[in-house]
Amino acid sequence: MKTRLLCALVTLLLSSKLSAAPIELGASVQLTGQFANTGRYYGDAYQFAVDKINAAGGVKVGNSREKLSLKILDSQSDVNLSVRQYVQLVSQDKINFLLGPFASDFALADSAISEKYNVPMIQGGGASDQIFSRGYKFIFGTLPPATDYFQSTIDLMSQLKPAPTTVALLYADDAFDVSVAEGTRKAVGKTPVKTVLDQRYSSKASDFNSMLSLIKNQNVDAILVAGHETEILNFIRQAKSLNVNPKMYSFTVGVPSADFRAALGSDANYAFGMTSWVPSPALKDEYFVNAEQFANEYKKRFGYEPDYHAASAVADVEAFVKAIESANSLDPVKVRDAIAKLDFDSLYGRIRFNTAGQINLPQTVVQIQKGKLVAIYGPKGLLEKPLYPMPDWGKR
Amino acid sequence: MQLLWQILVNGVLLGGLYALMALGLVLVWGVLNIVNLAHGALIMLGAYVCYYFFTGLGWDPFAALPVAMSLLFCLGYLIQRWVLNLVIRAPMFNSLLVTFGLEVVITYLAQLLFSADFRTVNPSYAGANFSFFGATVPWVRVLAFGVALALTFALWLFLDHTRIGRAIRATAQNLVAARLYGVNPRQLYALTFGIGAALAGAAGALYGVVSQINPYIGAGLTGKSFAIAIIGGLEKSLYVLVGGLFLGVVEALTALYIGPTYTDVVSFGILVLVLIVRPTGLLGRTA
Amino acid sequence: MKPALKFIFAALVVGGFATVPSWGSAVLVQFGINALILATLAQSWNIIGGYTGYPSFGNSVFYGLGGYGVAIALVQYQLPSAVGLILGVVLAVLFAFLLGLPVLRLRGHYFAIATLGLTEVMTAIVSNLDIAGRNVGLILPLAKGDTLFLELSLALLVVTTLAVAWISRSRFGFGLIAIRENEVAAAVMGVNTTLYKILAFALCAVFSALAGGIHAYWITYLDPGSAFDVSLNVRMIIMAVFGGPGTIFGPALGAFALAAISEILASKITSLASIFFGVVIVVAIIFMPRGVADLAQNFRRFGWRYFQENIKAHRV
Amino acid sequence: MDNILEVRNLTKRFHGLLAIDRVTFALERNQILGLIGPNGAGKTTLVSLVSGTLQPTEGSVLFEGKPIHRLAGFRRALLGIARTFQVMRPFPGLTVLDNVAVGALFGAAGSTRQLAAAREDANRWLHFVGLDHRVRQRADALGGPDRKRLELAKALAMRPKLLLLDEVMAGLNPVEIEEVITVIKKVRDQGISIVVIEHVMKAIQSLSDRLLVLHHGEKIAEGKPQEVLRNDQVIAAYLGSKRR
Repeated sequence: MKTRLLCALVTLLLSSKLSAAPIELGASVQLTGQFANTGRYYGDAYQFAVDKINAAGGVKVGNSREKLSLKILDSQSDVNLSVRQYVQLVSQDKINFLLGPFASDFALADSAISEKYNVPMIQGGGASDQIFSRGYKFIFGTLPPATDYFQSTIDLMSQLKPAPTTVALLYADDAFDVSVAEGTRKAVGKTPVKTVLDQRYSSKASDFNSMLSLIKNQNVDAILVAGHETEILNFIRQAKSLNVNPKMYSFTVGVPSADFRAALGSDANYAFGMTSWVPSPALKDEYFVNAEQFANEYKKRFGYEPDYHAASAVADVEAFVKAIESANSLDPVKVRDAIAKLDFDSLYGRIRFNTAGQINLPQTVVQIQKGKLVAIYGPKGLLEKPLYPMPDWGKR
Repeated sequence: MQLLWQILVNGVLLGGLYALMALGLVLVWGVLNIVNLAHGALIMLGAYVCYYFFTGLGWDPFAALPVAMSLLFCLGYLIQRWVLNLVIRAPMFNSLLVTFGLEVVITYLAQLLFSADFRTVNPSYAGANFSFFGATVPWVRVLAFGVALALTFALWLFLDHTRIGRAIRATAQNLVAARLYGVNPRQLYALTFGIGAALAGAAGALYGVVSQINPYIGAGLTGKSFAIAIIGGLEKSLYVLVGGLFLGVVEALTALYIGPTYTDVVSFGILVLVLIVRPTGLLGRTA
Repeated sequence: MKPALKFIFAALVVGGFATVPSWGSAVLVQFGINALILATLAQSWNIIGGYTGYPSFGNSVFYGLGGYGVAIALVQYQLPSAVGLILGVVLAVLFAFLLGLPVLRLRGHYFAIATLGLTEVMTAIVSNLDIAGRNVGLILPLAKGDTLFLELSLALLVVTTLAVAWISRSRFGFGLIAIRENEVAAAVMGVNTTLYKILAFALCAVFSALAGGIHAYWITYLDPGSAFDVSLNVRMIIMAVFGGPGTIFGPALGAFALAAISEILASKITSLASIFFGVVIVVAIIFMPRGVADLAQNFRRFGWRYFQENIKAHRV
Repeated sequence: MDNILEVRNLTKRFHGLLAIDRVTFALERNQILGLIGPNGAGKTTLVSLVSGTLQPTEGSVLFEGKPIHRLAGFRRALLGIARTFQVMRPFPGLTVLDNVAVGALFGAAGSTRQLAAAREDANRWLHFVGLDHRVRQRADALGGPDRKRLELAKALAMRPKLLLLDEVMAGLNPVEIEEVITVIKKVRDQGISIVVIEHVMKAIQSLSDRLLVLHHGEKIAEGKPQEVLRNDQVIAAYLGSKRR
């Protein structure tokens, strides 16, 4: 017993002396556990970006070009373990550049570590406003603010004919979705549309029959749902089985991701969603040429399509490269200052952090039409004709 | 009124599935005195079996249900025979901890094998529904409800009217009673756990038809099954049905009238209350 | 080992831990804090589960209330953290008294499930409480300086272990053990079983709440899911059972061993860590159901046959 | 007359089943009362009602003149009532010594005791019942006769004024029975009043000052042993059931 304990301690001590790579990035990501489905985008995209950048020669610091290396730990979807792993990355592995986890609540907890150790963290997985409202200096985020997620959808609604007059807002009770709901509530308030249902639900929910029956009973025109992919899958299937037929519904997550469409098949059609990123050739990138090419290569390598999570993750890695090159130093505080001043175009979009540390990208409204993801409405207005109102379930 | 009627119908249909989810747990708990924390994980496996037969071979999910049951029966038999039988006479929380370990292993193996992708079993008729006195009733839910009812009834028949069934019931009173029926207890326990697992498999197959599945749904389903088991009581398989229906209706009403964030407060609150007031379940005899 | 030797060894371990910040890496300090808190939790579970024989799944409620005491005091009222710790303890003890009274009348699996249900109810209630930040949780002010947390959690473990040591050789403890061994007989012999059980429950509430408070302040983030984590409660039980329930040092040893194993698994083989952990649990319970403490006592006598004997004793 | 125990109209129902039906009796201080009756007559139930393991449906129990039938079991133990169990209930995981020490720590003797003093006390009682050679063993390692002795030692260590013995001689051989009878007599000589449930007629005859016969929950006879055993109703009750 004692010897086993000693062995463990010795291992812990020794392993702190082993690492020595030129520029090491580190992340604790949910590779297993209940967030693994989205967590894998981060694990895969970080690795992809690092490989690509190394293939292009690496990072220029001073007169030499240094290779990147990446250490990814699996947090098993446990927040507390995630926090401890970031401490391990910083203090044991001496990693000075941290990439973030998925999801706002993880980013909230983990950003305390980057702040504590004065090491910059760029994360593309947490959009909740709370992450950036604490005055922390070392946390940067490449997802647009949660409060803005439904803004473009609400803009689109006013242009639809006949425009929806009533809306139901449903949101899960986690940090991200509560932020989304706050912003949406405000945005809807500025329009003539009436909110007839504003309902928070538990993140563990799997049964939406009661809420759907209520919605059906009130004959709501538009349903806006801020939740997780699991809940949204159930929501749509149960809407079908209860024959709930609003004129439109839109979801914060799921719609842009391929396995969502695969899971629902033709039932996914007509669902609106949003993405801060579409794999368009117009988004140029130093390492991946453009977003479309990135998407193709990504799919080839990992066997599934990337969505904005993956693109955001790539941008995080690139942001570190650009910041290190412009700081011309590996000192974490200097790099942190360089990150704050960054302004470059990536396959994900323009990366420029505001004073709070977050970037702002417009959300493009997307819709699934005949199994394909179609961009409908962007900052420049209508891109494609939306299928509206949705046909009744019985008439598809 | 219309809305209330619809909610009640929803609740009853959900309750049928709930009952089937808890049925296997109740059997194993009542007979072997094992609180199986891996029960939800077995339900999850049943859902995946159904999913792969549906997407891979194009089987109808209801046709895949017996396959899920047989496979889960075999798994359950092996688990009891080679793992749980080794701790069955140890203090009660030892077997509890072993099932917890099994839950962890099954869940994470499932992620390795099936990936964390969200899956659904979505047959063409999944959305078909009919109107019943003004309430919209989905056909799949009715079918699932019917299967749940049939299996509950079948289990009751089996336990009451076959020799093996009676041996199993006798074992619930006294672990060695199996010998009186000329059955090797090792095999009888394994058989019992196997049946419990098969019922979990059936519940899983139906669950996939009405809900999304992923490797992590197990823990939540175990909790739900506990609530149903306790509310109905461990005495008779038919009581489980009452527990399931009760919980289904109460949850549906809570979501509507109190708020969907309160369903867990209510369902687990009822669980605790029932335990305190009537530990033998709502319908069970008083101690 | 002789009792005196055990205490000397324990004193050495305590001394070792206390000086970790001066010679160990930050990771070791962090591992130390984590392991010490887990050991405290396993040790306080030992009071109700190991000594009294009530397999509680409600200890994570105490832990969570302790955390929320600190978080609410710090975030909502800007009170000092010490006040928060006290608030957490008061909440947890209240809970132990109010709900212990009805729930401790149940036995065995029923008690386990009832406390499990209470944990779920508390999670759901706190997810709806504004003052606790609902399901979003509370973000605590950043606390620098892990040394303080290490010393605090070490002190807490020492106090908890001393309490357990006192229990094992006091009239109170004999009452608890009698309840565990046969509650009806204990009552007939003059043990006020209701009072004793509630006191034991309240005692583990005190220590678990303090552990929860320290942990929340250290990790600086608290939400209902991680505060009232049922799997943490399962881990307390596993650690106590692994080490030897109803012994003075067993649960703490079990906690250190399992914390080290899972930490190493999590950082070395990452994605397979959980599977291995599950296998370790199953194998450990089957082969050494009475824990490491019992193994240490009897292995010399039985040798490898020890494992065989255990299986023989418990299989059909 | 100095009665240590008075039972008046005591009744106990289980789900409508009448287990004890309006039983009344009294026990004088420093006497031994034998409680006999065929199987299922309600003897153990009666003892449980007095010791507080069960609560009566109706009627009263007075101990030293004070009503105790609403008190919890442990409070009656503190007042000075101790019992043994027919189905023995040792603390299986504890040593024989500590089993008895629990009695010395609690019971009427306890409340101020230290563990060391209690163990010393326990040693003496184990010697008294003739178990001193097994003090270090776990209780579940004991055989039947030794378990009976342990039950007795546990009860005695509580320093009771009233001792309720539920079949402490069942399963013992004649030599062992003689030993136990001697012990019980010694206990009575220390000023302890005793109620004995026993099937071994010889033993109960030689022990008891008075006998009380229960049948189907009712008292059918009470009095001096020789008189009671000649009572027709008693003989009928015993012959009616298959036991001698």
